[in-house]
Amino acid sequence: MTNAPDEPKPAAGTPTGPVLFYTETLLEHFRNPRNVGELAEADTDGFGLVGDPSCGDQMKLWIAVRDGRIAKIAFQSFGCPGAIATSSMLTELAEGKPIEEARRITDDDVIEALGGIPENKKHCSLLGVQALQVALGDWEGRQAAKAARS
Amino acid sequence: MTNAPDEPKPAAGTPTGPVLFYTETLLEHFRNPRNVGELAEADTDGFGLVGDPSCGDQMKLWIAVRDGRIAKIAFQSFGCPGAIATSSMLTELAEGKPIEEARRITDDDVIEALGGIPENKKHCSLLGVQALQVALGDWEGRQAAKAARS
Amino acid sequence: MIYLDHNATTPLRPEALEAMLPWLGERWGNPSSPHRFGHDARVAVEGARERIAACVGCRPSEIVFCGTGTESDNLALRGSAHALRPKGRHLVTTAIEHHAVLHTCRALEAEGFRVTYLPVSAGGVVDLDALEASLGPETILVSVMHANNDTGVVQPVEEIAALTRERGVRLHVDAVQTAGKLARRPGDLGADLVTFSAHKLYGPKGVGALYVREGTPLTPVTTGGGHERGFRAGTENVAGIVGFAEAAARTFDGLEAESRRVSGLRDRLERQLLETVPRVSVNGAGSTRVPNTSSLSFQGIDGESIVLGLDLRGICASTGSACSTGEPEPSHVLLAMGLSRREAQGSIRLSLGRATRDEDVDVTVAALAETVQQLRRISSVR
Amino acid sequence: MIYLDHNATTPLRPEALEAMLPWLGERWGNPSSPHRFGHDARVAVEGARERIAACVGCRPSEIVFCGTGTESDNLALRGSAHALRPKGRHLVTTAIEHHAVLHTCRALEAEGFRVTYLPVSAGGVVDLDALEASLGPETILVSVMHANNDTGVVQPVEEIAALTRERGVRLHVDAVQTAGKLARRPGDLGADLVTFSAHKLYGPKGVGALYVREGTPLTPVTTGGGHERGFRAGTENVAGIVGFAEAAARTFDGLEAESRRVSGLRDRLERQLLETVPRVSVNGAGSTRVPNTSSLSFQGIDGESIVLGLDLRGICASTGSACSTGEPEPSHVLLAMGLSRREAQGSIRLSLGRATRDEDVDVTVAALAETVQQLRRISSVR
Ligand SMILES: Cc1ncc(COP(=O)(O)O)c(C=O)c1O
Ligand SMILES: Cc1ncc(COP(=O)(O)O)c(C=O)c1O
Repeated sequence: MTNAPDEPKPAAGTPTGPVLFYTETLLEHFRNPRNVGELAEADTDGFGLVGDPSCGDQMKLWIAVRDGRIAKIAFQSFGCPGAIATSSMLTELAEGKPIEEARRITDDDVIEALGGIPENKKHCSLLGVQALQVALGDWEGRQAAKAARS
Repeated sequence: MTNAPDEPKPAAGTPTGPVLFYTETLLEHFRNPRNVGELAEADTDGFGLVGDPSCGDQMKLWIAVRDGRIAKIAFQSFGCPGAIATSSMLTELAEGKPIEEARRITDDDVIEALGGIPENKKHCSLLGVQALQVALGDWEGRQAAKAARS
Repeated sequence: MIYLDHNATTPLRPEALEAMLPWLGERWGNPSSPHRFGHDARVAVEGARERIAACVGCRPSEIVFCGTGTESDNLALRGSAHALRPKGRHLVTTAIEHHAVLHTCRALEAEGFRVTYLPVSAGGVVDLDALEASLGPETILVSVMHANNDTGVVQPVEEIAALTRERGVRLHVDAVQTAGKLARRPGDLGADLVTFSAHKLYGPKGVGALYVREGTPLTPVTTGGGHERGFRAGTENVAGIVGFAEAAARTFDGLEAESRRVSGLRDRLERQLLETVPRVSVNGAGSTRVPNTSSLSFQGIDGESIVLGLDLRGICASTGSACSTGEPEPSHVLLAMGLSRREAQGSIRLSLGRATRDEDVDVTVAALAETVQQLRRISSVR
Repeated sequence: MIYLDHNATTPLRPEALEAMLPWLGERWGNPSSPHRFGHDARVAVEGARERIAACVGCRPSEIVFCGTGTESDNLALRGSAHALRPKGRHLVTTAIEHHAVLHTCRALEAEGFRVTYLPVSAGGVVDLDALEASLGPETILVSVMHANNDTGVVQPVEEIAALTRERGVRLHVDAVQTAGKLARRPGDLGADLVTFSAHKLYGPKGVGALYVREGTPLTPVTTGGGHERGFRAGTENVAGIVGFAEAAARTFDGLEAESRRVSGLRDRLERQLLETVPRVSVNGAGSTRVPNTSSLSFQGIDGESIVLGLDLRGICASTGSACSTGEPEPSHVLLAMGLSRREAQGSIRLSLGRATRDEDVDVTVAALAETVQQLRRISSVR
């Protein structure tokens, strides 16, 4: 019965900082997220599903590729405002980009585009970039499969 | 060198109460103490000197006895306001009283006459009554000595 | 703005501010100073103590002023543990306590104490049988909150008091979330130690109090000039204490009528919400709760996002207890009640107060419905 | 009323009250609440932290807000002792510290720590050789006040810091009586921990601060929601913290000119007094002192009686540190300086402040002369 509740002891001296330093841009993306939804099966050239086990956030991302560029991109996200806004911003950054450029998008690019994100929310921003990488990997796999078939 | 400073550890839970609950009567006796001074050697039938080692207070008290009554009384006091006022009040209570009555004056009588005294000042009020007892003892001794001589 | 975060903090009553102003102005004396100007402040502090004792139902000498509710909890737990160490090293508490209690228990564990964290039912109520079974010859203190800050669920502290009294074990009750909400006088609960926090009952931030039943062994946590009968040293926050008393007196006065009013609003809110929004559940709904609190779980979306959605619509809500760390941890209270991590993550707390009106409830339900719908449209989880 | 008890507490600056009012009124949010209304309060607290850090000369993240100066002292001492216990169990302090330090050392002795209480010279200055000799391999912390509250005598903390740094021993400095009085920035003293109290520098009661140099090991005393970076849990006293910052900023600004003014008044007071009243001595007169403090010993009479005599003439003075117990103990500081019990008992403290004027000094000297004469007339001691 001595089951200690499952939660962390506060390590004295760890900087925590304000809870809520959302930028206007972040709030705008939270309010009006871009590219929300899913792509039709037929439209989808790549798909990624990633989750952050530490906070339970989850993200799904679809891409359609035309002429070596991301022609369409769509996402769904379960998570905190940071997760939603970074996902939305990521799709905006990726849309229309050549594959190689899209591959080079980093978390910092997304954070910078949002004008920053609270320190304790940074881990959420990982999901978008990760999901894109997974989707691009999926696309590559499909390309390879197609090439093998043809 | 590990000489701990000479002071009491605060015992948690000991009631202390307000520092300063002096009654108007006490203040009046502090401002205008009665019977201050000393009696001349010739006038003195009894003398008492007492000190409170815990707070350093000291009191001297002189009495002149006529017809079994305290005809004159005088005091000097080194001490806190409580010590001064209780001494003054004691002399007022004792003046003119028959010896037996004077002997029966208690600390509580003095405190009551002053309308009360802060809890943490009560030990000061002991001095006056004590000094009177000593002075009455001194007077008795002198009487006995006189009786033996005559 | 519609403020539905009264369990985090409450607005200061204007009358309390009024009562504080002289002590922030021309009557600035130190209550321990040996002159009449200081004495004036002493009288104010002792008068406030009497007023609070009257609200709480105890003797003035049983009230110890602290700086926060958290500090009062620390004094109760650390103070008891250190005073009673020779008798035993076992403490009993629950898995749903406030962090002020839980993290203090952790600190005591690091000092060599053993702590039992009792489970709660799905309804959020501590298991009395488990409590009774946990008590041993080594047990020195039981600490159970009166009502939980996240769910509002009221714990059976009177029954617990009967058990602990029988066993000669001391009982601490954190009444931060019930003082000023429940009609029961905290002094009548049968506890030896009871925690209060001024800013949760329309008093100022920076003042708490611990009821210490006469004769309760307690080692001070903060030592110094012997203030508060040696239980809590440090120059008294005179204005804060006076404001606390004014707020408490006014909040306890007319408490029953206000409680009825607020619980009516809370019930209306939950009813409307359950009618309007699909896939939502009310945590602890079947249990006795304080009148003002509603803990809600929405499937498939995140609580922080809901709170921000409401915030952008002018409504202040919370994901649960206001912890300063900003950690993404879901509520330990809801987890202890058996919710999954994702269910717990999809929860928010609405806590109503004196200023809440019918219209606020209607506006909130509409805003919630909108926010939830929007977030579910985005969500990757059904 | 002439108020000469500024070492006990100071009036709140009107500008500080002004700065506090919004946080006692319409901006009552909890800084930890996850909405913009709470965030507003968070910004206020962090802004106040930056202002105080700028006054003190440190980083904002090195300031921990507490409820009193006493609590800050407790955090420094208990927190260091508990964090450094594995390294050793020996602490060094002085015989003239405030009770917040001394009684906490006593409590630590009861926990198994060993404490050295260093003697001071007749002038009230800690003996540096004794300090150096006291440091051993087991020594984990030295705690020395910057200036003494009874005498105003300034301690050589920079020299001490050089010694402790060399030996790798942590240093705590209680700067409650120098912050806002001495031009030296507390952050430049070389200490690892420095205590401040708002109400001693024209801020509100109920707020203190501890400077914790980055990387200083410290175990929290009050645990809970992780506020103040885990060093001091509990909902922040937002208004108090904002008032503290406003008062500190204004008090540190123009400090040198005001210090010169006040020390001029204090010197004038002592000069006049020595000319007017026989058998009086100034304690610590030959030592460096803070500008506002005068500790006076009158032969043959009692300090409390002098203070009451002044009180009845409209002057607020003190017998020494404002301890709440009302105990008749003479100042342990003066005893440590070699005064006899009776000499110490015949002492009072006059502490000047911002509002003190030339006329106040003249009136005070006249009132003192009268009071002393009257009490000596009554006294049984010469
Ligand atoms: C030197 C010193 N340290 C600590 C304190 C305690 O500060 P506070 O009154 O804020 O508890 C005081 C004031 O009483 C003091 O003078
Ligand atoms: C149940 C409970 N206990 C303790 C506390 C802590 O009180 P404070 O905010 O005054 O530190 C709170 C509030 O946060 C609470 O809800």
